[in-house]
Amino acid sequence: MSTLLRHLPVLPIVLPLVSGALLLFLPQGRTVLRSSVALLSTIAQVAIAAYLLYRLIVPQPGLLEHGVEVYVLGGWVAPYGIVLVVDRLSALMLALNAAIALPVHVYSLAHWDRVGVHYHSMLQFLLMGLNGAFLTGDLFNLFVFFEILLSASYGLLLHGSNAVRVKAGLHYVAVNLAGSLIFLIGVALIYGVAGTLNMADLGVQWAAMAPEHRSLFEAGVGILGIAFLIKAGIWPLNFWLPKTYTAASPPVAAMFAIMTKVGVYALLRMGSLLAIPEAPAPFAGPWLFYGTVATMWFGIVGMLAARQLTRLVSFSVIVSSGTLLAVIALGVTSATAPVLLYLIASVPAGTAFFLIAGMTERLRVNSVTEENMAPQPTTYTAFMAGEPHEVGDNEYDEVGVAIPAALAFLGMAFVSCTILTTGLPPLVGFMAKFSMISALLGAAMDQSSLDAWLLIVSLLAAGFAGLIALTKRGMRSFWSTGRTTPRLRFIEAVPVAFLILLCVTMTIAAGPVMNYLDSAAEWLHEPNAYIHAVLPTREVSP
Amino acid sequence: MNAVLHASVWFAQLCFALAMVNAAIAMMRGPTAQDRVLALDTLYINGMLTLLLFGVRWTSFVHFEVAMLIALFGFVGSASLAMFLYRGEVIEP
Amino acid sequence: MELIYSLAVGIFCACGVWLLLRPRTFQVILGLALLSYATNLFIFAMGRLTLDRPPLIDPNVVPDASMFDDPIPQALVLTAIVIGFATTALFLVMLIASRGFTGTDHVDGVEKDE
Amino acid sequence: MMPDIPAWIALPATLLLIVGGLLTLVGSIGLLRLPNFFMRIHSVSMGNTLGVGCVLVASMLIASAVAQRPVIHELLITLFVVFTAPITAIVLMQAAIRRTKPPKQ
Amino acid sequence: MKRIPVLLPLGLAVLWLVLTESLSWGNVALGLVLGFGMVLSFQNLRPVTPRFRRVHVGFGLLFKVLVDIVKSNIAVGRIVLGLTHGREVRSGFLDIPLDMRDPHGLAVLAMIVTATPGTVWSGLADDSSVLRLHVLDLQDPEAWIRTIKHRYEGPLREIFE
Amino acid sequence: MTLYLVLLLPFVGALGAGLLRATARNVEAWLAGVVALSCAGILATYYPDMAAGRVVQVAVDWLPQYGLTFGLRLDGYAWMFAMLVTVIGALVVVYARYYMSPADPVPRFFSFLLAFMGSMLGVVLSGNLIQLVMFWELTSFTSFVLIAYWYHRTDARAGARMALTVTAAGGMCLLAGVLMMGHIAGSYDLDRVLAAADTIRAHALYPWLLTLVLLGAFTKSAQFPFHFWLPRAMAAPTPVSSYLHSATMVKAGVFLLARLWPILSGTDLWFAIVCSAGLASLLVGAYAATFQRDMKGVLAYSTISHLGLITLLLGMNSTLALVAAVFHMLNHATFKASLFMAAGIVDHETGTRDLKRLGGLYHAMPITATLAMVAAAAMAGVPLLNGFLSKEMFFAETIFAGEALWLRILLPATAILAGMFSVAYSARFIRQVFFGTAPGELPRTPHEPTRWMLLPSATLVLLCLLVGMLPGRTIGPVLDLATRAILNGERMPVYSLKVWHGLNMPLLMSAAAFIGGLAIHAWLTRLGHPEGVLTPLFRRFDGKRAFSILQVRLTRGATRLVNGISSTRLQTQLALIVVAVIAAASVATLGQLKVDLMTELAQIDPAFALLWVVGAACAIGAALQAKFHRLAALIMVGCAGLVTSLTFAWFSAPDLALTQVSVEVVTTVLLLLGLRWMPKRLAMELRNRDTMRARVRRVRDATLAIVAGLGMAMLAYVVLTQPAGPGIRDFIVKNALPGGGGHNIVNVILVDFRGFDTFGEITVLGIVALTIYKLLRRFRPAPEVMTSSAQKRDPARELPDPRDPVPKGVMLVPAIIGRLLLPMAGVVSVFFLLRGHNAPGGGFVGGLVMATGFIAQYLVNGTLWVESRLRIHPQYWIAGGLLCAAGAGCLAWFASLPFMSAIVWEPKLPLLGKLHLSSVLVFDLGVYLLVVGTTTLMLIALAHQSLRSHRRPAEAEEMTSVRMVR
Ligand code: NA
Ligand code: NA
Repeated sequence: MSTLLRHLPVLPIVLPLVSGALLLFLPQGRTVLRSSVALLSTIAQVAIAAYLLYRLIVPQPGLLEHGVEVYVLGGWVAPYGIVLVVDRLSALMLALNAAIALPVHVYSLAHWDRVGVHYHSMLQFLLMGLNGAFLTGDLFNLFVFFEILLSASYGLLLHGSNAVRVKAGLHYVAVNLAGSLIFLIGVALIYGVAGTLNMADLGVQWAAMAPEHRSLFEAGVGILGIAFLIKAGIWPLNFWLPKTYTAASPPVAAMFAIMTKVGVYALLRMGSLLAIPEAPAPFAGPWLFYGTVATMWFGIVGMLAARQLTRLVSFSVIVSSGTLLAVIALGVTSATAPVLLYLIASVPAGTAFFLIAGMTERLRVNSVTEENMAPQPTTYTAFMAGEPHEVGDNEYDEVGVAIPAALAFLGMAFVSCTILTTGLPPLVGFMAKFSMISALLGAAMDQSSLDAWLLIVSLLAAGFAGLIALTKRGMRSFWSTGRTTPRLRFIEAVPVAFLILLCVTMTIAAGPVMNYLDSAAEWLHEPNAYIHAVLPTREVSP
Repeated sequence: MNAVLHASVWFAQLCFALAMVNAAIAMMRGPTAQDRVLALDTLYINGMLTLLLFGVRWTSFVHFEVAMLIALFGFVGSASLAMFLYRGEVIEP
Repeated sequence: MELIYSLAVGIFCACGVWLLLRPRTFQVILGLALLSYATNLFIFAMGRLTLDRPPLIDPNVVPDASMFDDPIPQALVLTAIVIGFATTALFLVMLIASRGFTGTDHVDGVEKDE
Repeated sequence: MMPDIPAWIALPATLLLIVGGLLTLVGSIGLLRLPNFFMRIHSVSMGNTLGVGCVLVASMLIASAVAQRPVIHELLITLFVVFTAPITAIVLMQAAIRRTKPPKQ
Repeated sequence: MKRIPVLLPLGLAVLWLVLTESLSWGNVALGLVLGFGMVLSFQNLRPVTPRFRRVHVGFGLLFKVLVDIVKSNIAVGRIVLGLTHGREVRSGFLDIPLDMRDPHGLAVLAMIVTATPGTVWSGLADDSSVLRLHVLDLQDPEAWIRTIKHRYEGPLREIFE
Repeated sequence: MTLYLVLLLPFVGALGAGLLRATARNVEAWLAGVVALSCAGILATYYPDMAAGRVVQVAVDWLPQYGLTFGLRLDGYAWMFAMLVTVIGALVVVYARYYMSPADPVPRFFSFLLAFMGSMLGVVLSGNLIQLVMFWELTSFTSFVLIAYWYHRTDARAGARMALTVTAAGGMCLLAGVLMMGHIAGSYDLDRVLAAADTIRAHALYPWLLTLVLLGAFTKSAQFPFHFWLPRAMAAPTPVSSYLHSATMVKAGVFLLARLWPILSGTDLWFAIVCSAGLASLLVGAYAATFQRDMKGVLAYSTISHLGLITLLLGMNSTLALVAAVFHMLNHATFKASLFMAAGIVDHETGTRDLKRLGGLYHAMPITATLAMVAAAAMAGVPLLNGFLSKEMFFAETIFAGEALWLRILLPATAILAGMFSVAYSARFIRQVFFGTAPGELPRTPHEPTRWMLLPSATLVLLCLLVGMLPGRTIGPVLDLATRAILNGERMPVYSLKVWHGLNMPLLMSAAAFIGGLAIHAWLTRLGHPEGVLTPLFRRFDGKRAFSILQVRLTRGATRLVNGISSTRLQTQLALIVVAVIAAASVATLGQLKVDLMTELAQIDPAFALLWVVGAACAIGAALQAKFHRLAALIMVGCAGLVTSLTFAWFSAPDLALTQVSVEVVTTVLLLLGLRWMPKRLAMELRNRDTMRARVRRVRDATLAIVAGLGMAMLAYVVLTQPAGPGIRDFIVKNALPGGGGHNIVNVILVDFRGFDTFGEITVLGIVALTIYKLLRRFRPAPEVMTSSAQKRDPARELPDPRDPVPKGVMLVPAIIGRLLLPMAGVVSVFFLLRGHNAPGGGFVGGLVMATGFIAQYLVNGTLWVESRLRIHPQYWIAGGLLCAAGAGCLAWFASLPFMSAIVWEPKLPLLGKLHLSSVLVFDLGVYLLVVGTTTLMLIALAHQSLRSHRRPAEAEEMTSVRMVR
């Protein structure tokens, strides 16, 4: 049993892949079977992530005994082979991913998984990519997982393709292809200088690097950083984001809420490992901080300008990315744990919001029909295993049975998400914002750092702008006179409720959650432990 | 004797390179699309010959596979271009 | 050789960037193709340039890193080529679809001036 | 580095390489010199046939000498080239005929 | 019940052996398995299979073609380099009546024509009765027709029909 | 622990109320009333503790790392306020039961009301400042939904939104201020902060934090200039107004000012800001109230004025003023709540609240009138009523507040002036509603409401009277313990709560105010009370208008700004990315790189240089031709790929060359398949080329391109001319054969050392293929493409018939040869697959060769012909490939090795000898299968688009039947 447990770190990657591939074998007609297989896989991922978290919180001999587990793929130890590393941060991200994947998955079972083919496979592949990106300890492997999650996201974005999605998709794909090339150039340059791809080893190499190599290495890191920042949605490289997220179908947009955070995660991880003896120039300079603050303000202004709920939420995703990056870029050590809390609070909120947006769309009478067109008769029968049937010519046709108090539910959910997103009391969003500001105030007041003040003001402004924009939007959605009676399905309501309850739970258990995050932050600020776990024989002397 | 052989390899390689330059000029110049396709075909053949020369130059067998692949499927590119020119689409219904 | 090689990378990159910034989808896809050649060549360059040292082991000789070209960039380039191929295909289909939906091949889906 | 190769192999190989190179070069010059497509397509096939043939034989000779055994897999290249060349040639010719007014006989 | 093809699988086995450069039993067996496997799996895509009658004629034909290739290479080379002693090069199309109908025979003829510089296959009538060639140096149309019909078509018909 | 119940009950009640049926009005009311009274009852049990000056505290850790505890702190002041909240809450519940119409969905009302009560209790009882802010924001939110209760009304929505915006903004400021305070004090715990009062006042940031806290308090208490939201909030149902906008929520601001009084007050800044805000509100409110038409409008502005009075008192830095402030908080709550109820009754019974339309109601509803008159008199400060007492104290304080002469004159003068207006509007309120005659017909015939509706109002009026006449017996102890709690027992001032203090200055001021007020009223009555919300004097300061203009401007400005700082153009986005990359690389390298060009010149191979002449020409040619000569550009890019591939071969990378060539071929076919769907270039675009903007953009792009190219070339050159460090390659080279079991190191890396990368890479391929398929299923080509392609087609040629064994004419020979290629390709592909581990090749190249073989079939035979004879099922190949690769990885688990570890099995077979079977080969087989599947899926799905667009329904049917026969 304990030996089997040792393979747990690789399961979040293998499991979705296998189930995604298996789904390709199942005939398209067997909707129930396909959904069950996919759902089982998602549930299993939740269980695995939860178990890993449990082992981190309650250490036991064996797996994750010392708070970190290194899985040596193919038996080739780092830095020669690829390793997966489960530590507090990656386990947290895994859990976050699973926690939003499950509700999104359930939500899409109502209708969305049938507006195009291969939805479940794509979702599983996306999860595989995300899990892999969080787990891997190798820079090039990170690129590969970025590609997996991106290509799955292309597929999901174009799910139920219509003109809007294709137009947005074109930009999204183009920008991300450029981003991938940049990623490659950065990784290549780093390898060319350091001769290694393992992230921990890069930390070691960087610490001991000869001065004449440093600038090249820094250039590589800088280029790589741009690739991460594109993904994280930093201004002015994020114009694709609102468009894309608005165009995507609701469950897909909901899943996308975590995608920007992968870029943030990568920056956090690399920043942590390269922090000794001092961060490379592109990570250390003030430009990153000002860029991220600009991102926050861009998001703020965008929220105020948005006329559509999904667009508004997209901008709030930008704000949250900007916030995360800004706090990280400011380099206030004590703010790391709060910013992680903000991360785990903002993602479920964003997800729930996109799901709600999908349901409130229905309050307006079917407005999307013009985009829909019956697919032409396909000719794939000759080489496909039977033409998969689609139900989704009209995306909003199967609205389903109304549950009682649908509007009340939607309204409460909307309010909860607003509270979460804007960081209003009393939910966890407030705790995050409060603890961030509290930590920043230390820097602001004791070191009289103007940057910290700027960030505090931006944080408060973001909350306020979000409130103004969201109340306007919410009033228009829920309090307008011309809407139809809302009908929603139980299966769509439960995921939203789940996400909100998750946030409520985090609110109530803020203390224990923060304990975990504190230890994660401490771990991040002490990269030697990570390096030592991955490369048992090496250590970086500051 | 090796020196002579070496020189001839060098000479042949230069010939092929020049032939490639010619083909490239033809490709730039056109004037018709079929001329460009022809130039591409020529480039492929010359590329294959260059690879064969690597085999002679470094007496290694590793470039043979590449040359063989060009011989076997190099035509697919130019043939599909030709098909496109001929009937407006590459693959007919 | 290094100089020519670097210039080659630079020229591919420049042409790729130029095309990438053009307004027509087909230009962009060709730009991406050129850029991915440039990137692949660049990755390959990170292993430095060697002649006649393919990373194939002769079983009769004890291998040593100096006997071979650095195989790791080669492996990375292979992965990059494959992924580049996939994404080119995807982008192509995207631009066809965009053309079908919008009626134009402008990258923004609307006819604009250049 | 090239191991020693006996002269009776090196000499014909040298000749073949030079001839092959020249033939190919001449063929490509035809691409530039000949007035229209229908004529240019002929010159290209010089490199396609005898040029390839010469280099292949040279390569076979040297490879056999180095490996101390007959190396014949270059024949496959000949086979494939001869096999596939007509496809491109035929279709390209048809395209040219359809796209241009052919010159008078 | 279709005829199980033998020649092509064997040919493929030979191809395999040449490729792998090994004559071990295992490799031979593998080659045969592959040859038959490939041919049988894609049999539907080859509704027409060649029937070889007098294979030995082929060797003579091969020799003749090799000689013609060398000759025509020289001829075309001269034209390209302008070494035609001032003679104007007249190129043009030429229709040649054919008696051979076997598609494989026609395919081999196409290979020969293509491999010989100076001639390009430029069309075939729908009933395969007329072959149109483009000839680089069309001095004597009758001579070309004779060459094609007797030097190439005749032996090919002997082999394939 | 019962203290928690006080907070918990309202929220539980809110939840319960929300779940009841819409018609359960009585149950709702009972529930809410019981909750309110229970809370009051529980609080009452704490009176002994309060009287003894004890502070009851309970707390649990919530976010202890950041000093956030969830705790309740009940002292005298909190007790007084909590009682106020619960008792008036209970009265409002009774009132609301009869006020709300049967058509109103009451569950929502009572649920929100209880939630508000809970939030308000939270504010009052918080022992932790952060927790206080949390409940503070909750009151904003609950009040927002209560104001917008009738959300179908525009004014309700707008009013609610304005209230929320202003108070929530204030809340943000308060949070910031409290955080700063907490940071200075080292804790958010109220007691600890109180203890650190001197430090806070001495801190350099005191002005900032004071301003922030005051912003919070002023917005909440509707103090000038943030007062404008309160009149707009009158769109709420009257019970809400009487509860929130008189007794409780608006009091939160002054509550907080008093709560923090020991910490923040005592400085000149405090005096300056708080007094001016209070003074301004006092005057503006009183003045504006005089000119309102709406009964509730009068009350709202009067509330602003009275809150200003309280603020002014708090600002005076005197403990005696503090007592007066606390006293007036109570008094105002009672008479104002009662007046709102009266206004609601009038509205309920007559159908209007318009002072111009009302009149003479005294006869129809004498009890209501009497109650309203008493309450209004209290508001005006008539002796023997509670309002008189606190106003006297106020007048007294104004005289002694300042030391400067101008203050000593200004303050009393203003106080009298405000008092006059207060008398004026009170008089007008009563006179115009209950006396005289109504100018016209009222919407409803007025009569006295049910007794239950009068009861709450009557109770409050009774309290006014009791306090007014027996202050020492009734309110005295409460006031004492509240003030004592605020001041923490120290510095308690000496004061007396007597009705008669003798003929003194304050009494004279009162008299002056009274007489002046009546004079103003008389004068205005003669003028007929000017119309308009505010007199012309105040038009310029109309906060409401400013707010709505601001709102519109904000949205418009934000839209403009966001359009200005972002772009919908892909070109701009990509250009920015390029700029960012150049910048990031420059930041690190500018002036740091040493480029030595001279060392390398000797070793240039002319053939290689020529090769790259070709490569560069093709790249540049493609760049120039891609717009107008797409096919030419495509061919040139293909050539550039070939040159790349040859370069790989040149520098010892046969595997790369192999892969690049095979990918190149497939990509060319792919792009060609797409080219067919592109539109014709138009002459119009040629004209566009030469516009100035286009030219500028081209110059910009060319500059970017050249800089990017140069940068990349330089980076490459610098790395190439530096020696490589040891890195990890030595280990890999040494272990490839012994550990990885292969001679081809690159392949060993691909399937073993870094097999996980390959594993991911094939997944990418599979996903992309499926995406392409997904997308193309819904594809609809532009109509003109279909026609133009039909014209391109040779009109003489017919579509090939799938039944013909061989095509006729031109395609005969290509078809025959092409068909032979497939088995050959199969053999070659297996060759590449099997030998890949030891020589150039591998699953990827093998798969591409096989796929190319399939594509060649389509190329020479046409789609229908091929598919009537062969079904490829690419999807299964993809799935199979993925499972095969994953399975190969999982095999290691059976040997207790990590995923992807190579497992070798070497069985000895008769005849064949020893076999070398390895999981690595299985893995490579997976790659092979997947590549075959993806490549064919992509290309064939694309090819099918032609078929779909050409096919007519009849043909389709025929073709289907053909397929069935096969
Ligand atoms: Na290299
Ligand atoms: Na020929």
